[in-house]
Amino acid sequence: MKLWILVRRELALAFGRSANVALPLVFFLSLVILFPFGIGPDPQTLSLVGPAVLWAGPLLGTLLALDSTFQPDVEDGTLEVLMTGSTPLEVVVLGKALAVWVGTALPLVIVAPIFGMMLSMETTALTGTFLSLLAGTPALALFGTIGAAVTAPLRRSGMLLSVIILPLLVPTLIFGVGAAAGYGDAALPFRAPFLLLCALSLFAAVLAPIAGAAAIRALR
Amino acid sequence: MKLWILVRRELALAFGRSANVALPLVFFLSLVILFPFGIGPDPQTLSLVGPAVLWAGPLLGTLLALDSTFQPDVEDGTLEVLMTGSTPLEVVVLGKALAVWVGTALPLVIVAPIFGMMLSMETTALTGTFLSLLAGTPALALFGTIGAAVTAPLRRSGMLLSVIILPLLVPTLIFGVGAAAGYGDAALPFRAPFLLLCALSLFAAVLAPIAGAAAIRALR
Amino acid sequence: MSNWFQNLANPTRFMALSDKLLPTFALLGSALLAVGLYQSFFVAPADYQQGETVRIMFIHVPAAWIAMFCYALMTASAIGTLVWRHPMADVSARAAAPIGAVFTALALITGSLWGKPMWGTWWVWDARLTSVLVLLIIYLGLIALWRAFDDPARSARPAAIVILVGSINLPIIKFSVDWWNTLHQPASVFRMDGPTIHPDLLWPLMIMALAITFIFLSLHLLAMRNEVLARRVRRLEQRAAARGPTSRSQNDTRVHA
Amino acid sequence: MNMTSHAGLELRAEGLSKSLGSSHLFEGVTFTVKAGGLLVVRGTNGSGKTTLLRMIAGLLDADEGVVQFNQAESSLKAIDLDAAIHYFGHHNALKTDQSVRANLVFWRDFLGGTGDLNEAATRLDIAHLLDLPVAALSAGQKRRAGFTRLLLAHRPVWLLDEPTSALDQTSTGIMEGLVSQHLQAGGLAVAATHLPFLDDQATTLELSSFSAGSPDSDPSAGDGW
Amino acid sequence: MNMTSHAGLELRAEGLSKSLGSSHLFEGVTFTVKAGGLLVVRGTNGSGKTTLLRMIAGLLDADEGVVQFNQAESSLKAIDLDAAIHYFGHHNALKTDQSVRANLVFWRDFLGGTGDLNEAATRLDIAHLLDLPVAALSAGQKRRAGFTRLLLAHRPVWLLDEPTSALDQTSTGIMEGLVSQHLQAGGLAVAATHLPFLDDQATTLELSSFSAGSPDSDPSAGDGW
Ligand code: HEM
Ligand SMILES: Nc1ncnc2c1ncn2[C@@H]1O[C@H](COP(=O)(O)OP(=O)(O)OP(=O)(O)O)[C@@H](O)[C@H]1O
Ligand SMILES: Nc1ncnc2c1ncn2[C@@H]1O[C@H](COP(=O)(O)OP(=O)(O)OP(=O)(O)O)[C@@H](O)[C@H]1O
Ligand SMILES: [Mg+2]
Ligand SMILES: [Mg+2]
Repeated sequence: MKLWILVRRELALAFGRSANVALPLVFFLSLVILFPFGIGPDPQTLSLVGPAVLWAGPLLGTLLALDSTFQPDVEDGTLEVLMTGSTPLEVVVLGKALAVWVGTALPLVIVAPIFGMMLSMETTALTGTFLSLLAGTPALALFGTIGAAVTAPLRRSGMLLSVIILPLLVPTLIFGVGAAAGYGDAALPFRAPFLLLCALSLFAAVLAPIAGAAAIRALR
Repeated sequence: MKLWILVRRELALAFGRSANVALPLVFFLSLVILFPFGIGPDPQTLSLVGPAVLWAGPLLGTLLALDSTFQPDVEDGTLEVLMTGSTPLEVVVLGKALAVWVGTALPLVIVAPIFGMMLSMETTALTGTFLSLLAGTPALALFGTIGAAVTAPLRRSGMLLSVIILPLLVPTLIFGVGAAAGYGDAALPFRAPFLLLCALSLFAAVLAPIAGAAAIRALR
Repeated sequence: MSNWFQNLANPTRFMALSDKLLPTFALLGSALLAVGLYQSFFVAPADYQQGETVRIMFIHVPAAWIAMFCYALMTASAIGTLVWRHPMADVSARAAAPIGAVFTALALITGSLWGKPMWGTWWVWDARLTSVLVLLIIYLGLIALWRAFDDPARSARPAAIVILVGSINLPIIKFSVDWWNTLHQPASVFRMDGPTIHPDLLWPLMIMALAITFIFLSLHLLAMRNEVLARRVRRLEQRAAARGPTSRSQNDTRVHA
Repeated sequence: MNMTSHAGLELRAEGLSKSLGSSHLFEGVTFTVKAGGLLVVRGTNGSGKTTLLRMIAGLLDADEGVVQFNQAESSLKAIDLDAAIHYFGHHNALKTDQSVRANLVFWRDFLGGTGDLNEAATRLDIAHLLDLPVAALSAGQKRRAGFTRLLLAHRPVWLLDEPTSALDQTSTGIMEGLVSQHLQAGGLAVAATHLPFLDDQATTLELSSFSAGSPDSDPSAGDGW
Repeated sequence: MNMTSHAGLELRAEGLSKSLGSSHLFEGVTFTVKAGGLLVVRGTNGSGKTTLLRMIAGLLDADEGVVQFNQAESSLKAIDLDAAIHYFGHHNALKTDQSVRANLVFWRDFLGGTGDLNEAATRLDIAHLLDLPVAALSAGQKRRAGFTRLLLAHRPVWLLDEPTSALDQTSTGIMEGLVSQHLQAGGLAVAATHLPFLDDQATTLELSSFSAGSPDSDPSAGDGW
């Protein structure tokens, strides 16, 4: 219940006072549009890069959102109140991660198939990418939240962030596009990378609250 | 001279802050991982999309840094002092843009050839892409700074900022990839798009300070 | 002329003037539309190459023109905002954006409906098509920008700056077919050496274009009137809130219900 | 959590010491605040008032010493720290782009409070500002809006860091009244401030008098560092 | 810009009015501050003190009225606003992750000042804090560090928004002394505050007495809104 209160607040902050829900859609559109300009209009090539492009959207969106996950709370005193409240910090961290996922990644995942079609992707490829995104983006948001929690208080932490996030992100991305490519392609595996992706997200859901809360407690 | 003071300070801040330098690199690397794993290892296709990916990295990565170009200054009172100072706001905006370019875009351009090799690109293609990036990324940073100035008073504006900036960056991308493809390819032009790219960057260097300063003045 | 401009610049006089203009425009628009639609669907001949699908043109082309015209209008308004700083210029631009977005979407939809029989695909990443899509993004981005500020007075100039900078996309749309070799038709109506389109098709097209222009103008006036009223309501609400601080006590339950 | 359950509440600090970086802030700070009591911490800028409050709130660990919350009747069981404290720091914990109302509703719900928002806002004279974004408020109005949180969820212990900074005289009086009421209802409070604050009811802790001499000159002594 | 060149400086405000959103803050605010003069703006929270200072600084446009800086000898030529003002607002304009020194060096260079950093820091008693990141400073120390900027580059007009908030008594005295010196050197200052501030030298502007009645009820009157 506290979780829900937190998530709702984070979402309200993320969407701003005007509650612009269409924004993720336009964001993704403006991102997808770049690739035909760069790669050229050939549908064959475009459909090949489709899964990667569809993964790039939620990835960029998540990274954009992470920047304002903990840092503002440190600055405006919110974190102090969150820490002296009766709600476990694990719940707070989970709430932040959930909000990043629901508010940023999920809308992008939902509209991804539309943009896949514009990139001439076929139905099987679309389905595969969609499923892999659904399974993998929670891991992006959760791992990202760990990074945000660890680096929020320490201000001089440029490289620290990449050192923390990268090793966690890379397997997610690899299994993600791997599963996307494998769906409906007899020569490539789908089940294995997909299950690994799910496992990563589950693992992240356990790890992130614990690690994130520990990082914040370390502020003391 | 004031410009240099500003740029130096912005760079010091950027390298101290977690998000500005590290996140764009993380994102760029992620893109470079996504594409080979998404497309498959075929060097032919990979090198085809290479220039586009190398352009997408700096282009999108810069967005991650732009988010915190003006907004912190609004919050901590720095902008008030900048605005009451004797230095024209145009210089301030140009300084911010320069710092974004030097602190974020340039490092991405520098690592681009390395990432290009991971995408099986050949030396001529690498050189062409590198040159086009060098000529074109200033335009990215400058147009981006306009967007940042316009959204300065807004919090968590990452997505909105992207939506506003990305359409403005389309011409830069077209000429950039065009020049990259034309280098070392007898059938395609290099000079024309490359010069256009330089022209765009120059034009942006004139436009961005004026437009950005106007946006900041509009805060009154 | 300057008097007319001053009239427009004052909201009250704008309301009075638009009150008279609006019915005229709306009537003209609907009458022309009736004629135009009749002409396009029953009088104009089917194309010997394209068959009946050519009739999509009578919607598609005017919609595409208006999509660009609307942005041009917003650009003019943006200059008004930046130079004369008059709120009515912002009202004009802000009212135009959603209408422009709708016409752009219309051009895209009719275009891709036409594209399926003509090119065999709904969508290609052709320069013109993509630049129209970019125009749509600009419209949507501007709408989002306006909505992100809670005080219209604060969003006016930032939006105007984005409009102006974004206007470089207009020539790109217009000339993309000439600059890049693409699938899309090059200009056949507005070109230096006169129209190349058959007069039997040209006439209905021009009537439709005129009709849709008037409909656009009516919509724009209507939206501007709405915007003026909305800002007045906003002011009244704020004043009421300032006078009766406790009058909102019931609202609390609504928020956390 | 019910008010009356804290009837015999007591906050005890014993031998608190803290160094930050090179500065040895204070040593051996010991005090007890009973239910209904107010401790006003005074001291020059940088003497460690904020540091002390954060230590009491559990936001910072002491180098030495302990902080305890006891129920006087059964001092065996330390009170659950989690739901005992309101920390009102230098920052107001308000999101500037949200309305005052949205901020306060969030805090009330998150802290599990049941206070009446409109009543609380009226008490602090911000009822007419509830629907403004916090960014539009003046400095003093922000401070009052931040303080409203304390009335929305009940906590027996109030830790106030310069609560009346930026406030005009009327508002200062209002806030003093609210703290006074809190004390009468069996709560307790610790406030750090440079301004007069309920001076008739308060016990004063002069932090400067606990300042340690120069830090140990032999770094290898003591804990081995 | 040289100190003596402002000998006959004068700041004049005439008929300043401002509404923000629904609140009609003040109307017809008129005053003149001559070289060597200090105007202390007083008023309840939200009465518009900050708004007024921002208007003088050119950070906000007035609805009506004008602000002018004149050189008394040749009042024909308004002074270049750009290099005339130090605005010291509620925020300290310090980047928390940089050291105090880095912050101050930046401001000195950016504002084209020639002040001696160590001397200025010593005057505000923050010399020992110069190499700490601003984040480590206490509230009062931050305020003093922010104020140091004013000593590093000369500006004839100081606009101070609650300059002594968060300061202890000693520091308040120090800051009053510095402002006093600035006035003696031919500068002028406008300060908004709730606390006593150089009350013997200051002229007081009670902002609440300029508050307008209730705003117009007919929105279509006047400017048409
Ligand atoms: C989604 C797809 C399409 C888009 C976004 C689009 C966009 C546009 C635009 C912006 C114009 C106005 C150009 C100007 O005035 O210079 C235009 C005109 C026109 N379009 Fe399309 N179009 C699309 C598909 C098509 C298709 C499939 C056809 C038929 C083959 C077509 C035929 C025309 C014709 C004949 C004109 C008039 C050209 C002139 O006279 O200037 N369009 N379209
Ligand atoms: N890393 C560090 N190295 C040296 N000194 C430090 C470090 N971090 C904090 N300090 C010092 O610790 C003290 C913290 O004081 P604190 O914020 O508790 O003061 P305060 O009594 O609340 O002051 P104020 O009245 O100004 O709010 C300051 O003197 C600060 O300079
Ligand atoms: N959009 C708005 N709608 C209504 N009122 C507004 C709006 N924006 C600002 N205000 C009001 O304008 C006033 C701004 O006051 P200002 O910050 O100048 O006060 P101040 O005298 O400096 O107060 P303090 O002593 O608290 O610093 C506040 O009363 C605020 O509520
Ligand atoms: Mg303190
Ligand atoms: Mg104020």
